[in-house]
Amino acid sequence: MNQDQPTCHSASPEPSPSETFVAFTAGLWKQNPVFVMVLGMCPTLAITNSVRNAIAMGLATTFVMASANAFISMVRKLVPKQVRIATYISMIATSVTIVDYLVKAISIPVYKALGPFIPLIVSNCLTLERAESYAGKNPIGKSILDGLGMGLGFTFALTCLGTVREVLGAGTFLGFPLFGSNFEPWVLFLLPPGGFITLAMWLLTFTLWRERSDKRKRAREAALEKPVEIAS
Amino acid sequence: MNWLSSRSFSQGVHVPEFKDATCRLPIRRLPFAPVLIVPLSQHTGAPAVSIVREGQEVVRGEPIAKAGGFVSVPMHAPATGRVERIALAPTARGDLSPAIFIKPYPGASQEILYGAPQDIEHMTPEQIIAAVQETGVVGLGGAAFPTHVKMKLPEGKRVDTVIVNGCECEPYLTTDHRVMVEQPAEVLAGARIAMKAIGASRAIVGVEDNKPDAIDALRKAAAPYTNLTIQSIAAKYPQGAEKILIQVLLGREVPSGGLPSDVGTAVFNVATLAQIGDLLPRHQGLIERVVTITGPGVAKPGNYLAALGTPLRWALEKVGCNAGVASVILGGPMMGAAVGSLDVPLTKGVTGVLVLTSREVNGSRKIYPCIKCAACVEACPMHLNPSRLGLLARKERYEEMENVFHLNDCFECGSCSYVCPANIPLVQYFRLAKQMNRKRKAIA
Amino acid sequence: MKPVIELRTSPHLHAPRSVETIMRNVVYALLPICAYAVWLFGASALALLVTTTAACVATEIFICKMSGRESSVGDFSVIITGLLLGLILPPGFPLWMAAVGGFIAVAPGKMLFGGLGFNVFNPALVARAFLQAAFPVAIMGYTPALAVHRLSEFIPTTFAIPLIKAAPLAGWIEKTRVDAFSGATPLMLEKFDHVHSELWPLLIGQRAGSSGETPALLIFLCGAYLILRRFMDWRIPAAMLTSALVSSAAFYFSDPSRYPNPFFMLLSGGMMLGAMFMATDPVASPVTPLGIWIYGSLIGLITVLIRLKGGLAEGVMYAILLANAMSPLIDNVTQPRSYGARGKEVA
Amino acid sequence: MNESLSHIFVDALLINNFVLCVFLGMCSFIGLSGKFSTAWRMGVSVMFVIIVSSILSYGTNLVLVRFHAEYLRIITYIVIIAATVQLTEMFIKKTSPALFRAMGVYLPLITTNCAVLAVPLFQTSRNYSFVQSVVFAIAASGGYTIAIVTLSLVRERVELSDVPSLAKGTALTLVLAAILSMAFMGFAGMGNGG
Amino acid sequence: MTNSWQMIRLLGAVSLLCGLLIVGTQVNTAARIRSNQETIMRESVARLLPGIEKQIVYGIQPSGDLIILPGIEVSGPRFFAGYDAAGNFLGVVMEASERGYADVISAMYSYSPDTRTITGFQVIDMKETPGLGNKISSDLPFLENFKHLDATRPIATVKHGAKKNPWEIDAISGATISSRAVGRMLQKSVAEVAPVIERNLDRIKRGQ
Ligand SMILES: Cc1cc2nc3c(=O)[nH]c(=O)nc-3n(C[C@H](O)[C@H](O)[C@H](O)COP(=O)(O)O)c2cc1C
Ligand SMILES: Cc1cc2nc3c(=O)[nH]c(=O)nc-3n(C[C@H](O)[C@H](O)[C@H](O)COP(=O)(O)O)c2cc1C
Ligand SMILES: Cc1cc2nc3c(=O)[nH]c(=O)nc-3n(C[C@H](O)[C@H](O)[C@H](O)COP(=O)(O)O)c2cc1C
Ligand SMILES: Cc1cc2nc3c(=O)[nH]c(=O)nc-3n(C[C@H](O)[C@H](O)[C@H](O)CO)c2cc1C
Ligand code: SF4
Ligand code: SF4
Ligand code: SF4
Ligand code: SF4
Ligand code: FES
Repeated sequence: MNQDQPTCHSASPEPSPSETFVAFTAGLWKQNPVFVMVLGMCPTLAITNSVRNAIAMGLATTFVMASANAFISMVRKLVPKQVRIATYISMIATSVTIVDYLVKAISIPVYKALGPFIPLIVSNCLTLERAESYAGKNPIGKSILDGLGMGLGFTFALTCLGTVREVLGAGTFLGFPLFGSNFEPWVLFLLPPGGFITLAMWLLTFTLWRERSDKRKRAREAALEKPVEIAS
Repeated sequence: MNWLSSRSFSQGVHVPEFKDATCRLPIRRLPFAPVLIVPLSQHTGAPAVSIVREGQEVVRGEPIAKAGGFVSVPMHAPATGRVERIALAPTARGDLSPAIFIKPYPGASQEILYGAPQDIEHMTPEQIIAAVQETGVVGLGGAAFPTHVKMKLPEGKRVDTVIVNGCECEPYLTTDHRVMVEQPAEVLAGARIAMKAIGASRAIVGVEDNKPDAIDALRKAAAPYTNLTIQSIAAKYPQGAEKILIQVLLGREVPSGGLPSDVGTAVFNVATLAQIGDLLPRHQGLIERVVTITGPGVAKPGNYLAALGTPLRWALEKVGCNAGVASVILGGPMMGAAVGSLDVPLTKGVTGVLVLTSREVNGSRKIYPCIKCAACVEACPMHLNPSRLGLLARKERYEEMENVFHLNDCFECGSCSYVCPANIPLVQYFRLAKQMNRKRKAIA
Repeated sequence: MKPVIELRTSPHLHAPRSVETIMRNVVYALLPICAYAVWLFGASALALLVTTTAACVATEIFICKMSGRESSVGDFSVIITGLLLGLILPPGFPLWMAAVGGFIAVAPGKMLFGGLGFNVFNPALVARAFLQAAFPVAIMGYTPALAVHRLSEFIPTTFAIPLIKAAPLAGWIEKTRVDAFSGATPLMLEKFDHVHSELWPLLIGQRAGSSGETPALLIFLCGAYLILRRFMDWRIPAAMLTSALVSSAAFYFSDPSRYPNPFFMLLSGGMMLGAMFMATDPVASPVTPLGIWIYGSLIGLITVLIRLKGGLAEGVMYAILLANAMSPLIDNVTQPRSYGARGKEVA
Repeated sequence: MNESLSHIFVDALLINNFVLCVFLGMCSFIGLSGKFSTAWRMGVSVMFVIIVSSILSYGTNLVLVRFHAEYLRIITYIVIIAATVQLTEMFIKKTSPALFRAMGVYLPLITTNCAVLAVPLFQTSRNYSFVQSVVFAIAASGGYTIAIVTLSLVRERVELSDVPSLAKGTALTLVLAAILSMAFMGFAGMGNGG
Repeated sequence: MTNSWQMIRLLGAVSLLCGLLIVGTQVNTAARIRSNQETIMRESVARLLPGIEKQIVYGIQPSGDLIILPGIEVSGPRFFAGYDAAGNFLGVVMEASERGYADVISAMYSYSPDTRTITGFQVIDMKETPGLGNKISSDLPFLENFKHLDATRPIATVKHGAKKNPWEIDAISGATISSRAVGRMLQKSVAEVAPVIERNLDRIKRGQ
């Protein structure tokens, strides 16, 4: 992949080897693929009009990422530079095909609900991004953890969106009615614009939250600095 | 209103004229001020070079400075008197520039003793151009560009038509109007001199139809000449801008960044030609000009023949200023600049002095964001998009303004600012943008 | 004489009109329509107009305060938004939903972009599109004009409890004793049941519809006032109505049994209100002369296509929003050729 | 379904617009719509790659079906797309360096654009004929281009406004996309109403 | 040279690995997937024809003749015939689809050749608007239409509350377009398939 591409959402510095745990947690929160890196937008918007589908999609993606990361990490030392992307893509496509069949075998209704978005995990930029920037450089254990972490972070984000959309749009959560049958649903949230709006709201919330915590952190640092100044 | 036969252009604005206060008053002479301040740079181009010493006596019409190059003109003494000093004097732009201070002798006859008749019929175009330079005449329409430079065509250019600009589309001003009414013969004589110098075969005088007496006077004077046409055109601002006038009269469009000579024409203001027609046969220098002094703040508005160098404060005292003067503007209300000091002199380029009271100036208008009403786009005579230019200027995207939206074609006529309901200071933005672009280019 | 001199830059003259004047006059032009709407549809229409306007104004004040800006309510534009939003909703629309709409119009529809002049889309229509997608059933609950108890009684849906489904309208409509009212607007009747409407009731607004969209003649006259006083660009309604007329005439003459009379197209639905007051929102329309014609024609054409070929009975709102979205493009490709430009054009 | 070509066209272009209604190619729609110059180049590149890879996938699918190897669809389609992108890149680089400088950066991004993979997948699952597939590819990629170009111009206009700092960035882009997508709801049911 | 040879070998190995994995999955899940699909179909049919114990899938050939299909994977013009435990013919279940408001609606419905009525209706797949169009699968009054829908006359959809005749469908208010689509799909499908069934009714009743 081209290094100077316009939307290079490259991740923050790699976690150091001693912090294997970080490989897992980063994706959940600090480098959340949806809220922070803004990757994998298509399923995020398309498959979140119910919590059930959101979770299913998230787990399918998690599986692909963990297994693709595992394959790639295994062969990373053998693959010459020229065919790196081709190899990665084949491996991801393999994982996806496997998931495709597995979901079909588990539940046809879920498979129908996810529509074309399972095969499309192949071209989900998140998958390739992690393959390139993490699994291609790290040992297998950590790569799997990274895939799992990122995948679960993705699942978490999808669930966040799915919850808002399902609760407001249908008045239910995971299919259970929350407000009784007289609730007036806001159909909009189940429709395409609702996807955009919900994601915008979540991003705004995150920006607000981050700004607040930044401010608090700065305040704390300032408070810490003062006594040092006095001492010197 | 014979709107069928009247020519005009498609954009522009109809601005209230305010010309009634002065347009019927004959030109009167303003007395000499105790001190006349003659700046060495009253024109576009290189400043003139002083040829007098402090304390020297000068006679009215005597050259006191010589041209500082080809794009420059000499200066002549506006009055008989003594050169008091040569020092820095404030200018209308707000900075200081060297000027010759002359103290007129109160008792002198003030006769013009300089000059000798010359036979224009037998002069070559080169001789005429040289003679025009010696008169010190520059564009009296406001730009003060040396007239002889305009007459000297670049290699390979040909001009077939001289256009005489008698539009005077700025509100309040009636200088050109009075000149046309009172000196039609001089205007036409000047036009014929210009034709000869340039080698043009005809001249068209464009006059807006709100000056029927001027049209009559010129038509009468032009009767003997077949190659002089007086064309009445429907009044609209800014018809007097030369690019627009050329389009209205000839249907030709001066290319962006080009000159009138690119489309075979040259444009002269009526007052400029009247001075040439008057001074050239006598080989004299330009020492005074007609200035409209008007506005709600003036007690005796009118057109005054003022010696060049008359300080503004003195001129205003002579015409009487009402209380509550808030702003004094050199030129018309649409393009003129407010002055910061009343000590600046009236120079060759000053067409009028407009005095506004606090009633016009105050109640300063609230600025709203652009509501994209398109009024400015409808108004811009250059077919620019002032709305977009204004938005870009707010974001300091000056380069884009120049490269994509033709900023440099804007001649700052103010039509857009005039109509803008959001009161956005568009022209001010555009001036700033041009300045920033020049600065950026100078650094690069 | 020592005058205090003020240094200002040219031009020193200014045309008398300001943004505030324009907006205030648009409000004046809307008031007769509002009054007529109240007469046609009664107390509920009044409550609706008050609610939308109050919600819009309150949202604007709130956001100005939050962001520490000077309140911009004084420019009257938000009142136009509020009144128009009320006029384009069905008279019995639940007030709580209308309030949500007022918030949507001003918060994401206008202030998010920086307030007056910066929004890309017509705020009132953004709100209506939101409401139509969020509450498609409620927004199709039309009631007849001139119902008997309209001035003394509210339409029951008006006071629906927030977040709770509104009661059905059928009972109330029966009580109003308007003969054979089916709960459908003339456009719906035409489209879904092929029932044609008379033109005269359309002209004077005695039909079902959004509270302020029905009196085509009155709307035209109010718009004409703004046009004559040059507060509004006549070219947009001219282009929009002409293109709607021409394109629907093309359909009509291809198959008169299937497609409605072109004049029906002009007088029904929100065509007149859209043409006179909503497509003309200067903020969301192009500024170039050619662009304005293209923009207006595009709205007329899309409206007719949606009405005759689409799944919905009415298309003015979507047509205007789509044209709003296209207006930056239209503006860019129709930059006027500047005086003296040599073939070089704006990219 | 034996859908008519015009219906396939209008459906993929407007009614079920790939970007605004089906949510495909979202990352580039959000990430590359900041500038018109970028957006239309991306749009043209995507159109080209989608049309070529749709044709190639149609042929490949015939072979896969013939040998009952449908399980290789995903992997072959993505390889076709990656190869098309690679070849296009090499071809442009050779024939027009100027065009390559303008378009070069966008080409690699297309491989990870869901919209590109979706076209062959959809045409297969809907059993489109060859002509139907091509029309579908043109309309779907045209719909992508319309959406990204429109959004880019709207965003360029919003650049000139005083957007509150809090709302700047992706959230604002999403709100614009939401309004666009609401406006596109007007096309719903086009061609089969009344 | 050796370099590219190595590369080719590597790519070959990768492809082999991928291929093996995919084929492995496919082989292991195929049976499961088929049985899943069959279950779904069978459940749908059972819901439309209560009491069904045995079903036969008939394919309609271009000539108009019937053949018995081996299973549900074979698509194309077809219908299901259902029988109770005693082997008595219960009716047929047919598939139909039509463009609705948002996209194609596909559905199954049961038909009784003896009375020439439609006796049940079930949506299989649709993308209609939640809360409006998607009521065609859940709205009880609407589904009531299909308990006894006369198919001897052209089926017509009428506005909500305007149903007067047994061959009319009372539309869902606010979702007229989706309701119409249902009417159209039934009308088209009955017109196409009913004559074929009629001609072969004896054979179907016998279950051959
Ligand atoms: C640098 C410069 C060079 C010019 N050269 C010529 C010239 O060669 N011939 C000419 O007719 N006018 C020339 N002009 C004058 C312009 O055409 C124009 O008349 C002058 O700028 C005043 O016009 P305005 O009052 O409309 O601004 C020149 C002006 C400038 C600033
Ligand atoms: C907006 C604008 C308005 C102008 N109006 C007049 C006018 O009314 N009368 C006039 O003589 N010159 C007017 N000018 C200046 C002319 O463009 C031109 O410079 C002048 O006629 C040339 O004659 P001069 O060099 O003899 O002054 C105007 C220029 C501009 C940019
Ligand atoms: C957002 C939205 C979604 C809609 N979805 C459907 C739908 O899924 N099915 C349908 O028949 N009508 C739908 N409609 C409404 C139709 O366009 C049309 O207005 C309605 O079918 C008319 O029915 P009525 O005459 O019973 O009121 C929708 C309208 C909107 C605004
Ligand atoms: C002629 C005219 C029409 C207008 N139409 C609308 C409108 O349809 N919707 C709206 O919200 N504001 C309208 N406004 C008010 C104002 O332009 C609008 O609130 C801005 O879009 C806010 O930036 C209109 C203003 C004028 C002058
Ligand atoms: S793989 Fe990710 S980090 Fe690397 S260049 Fe591509 S987008 Fe940037
Ligand atoms: S000042 Fe410039 S932009 Fe404005 S109207 Fe005049 S020429 Fe056009
Ligand atoms: S006149 Fe003023 S408000 Fe109107 S478009 Fe121009 S700049 Fe904007
Ligand atoms: S698809 Fe991935 S690589 Fe392409 S623009 Fe989106 S984030 Fe970037
Ligand atoms: S997930 Fe579809 S383009 Fe990124």
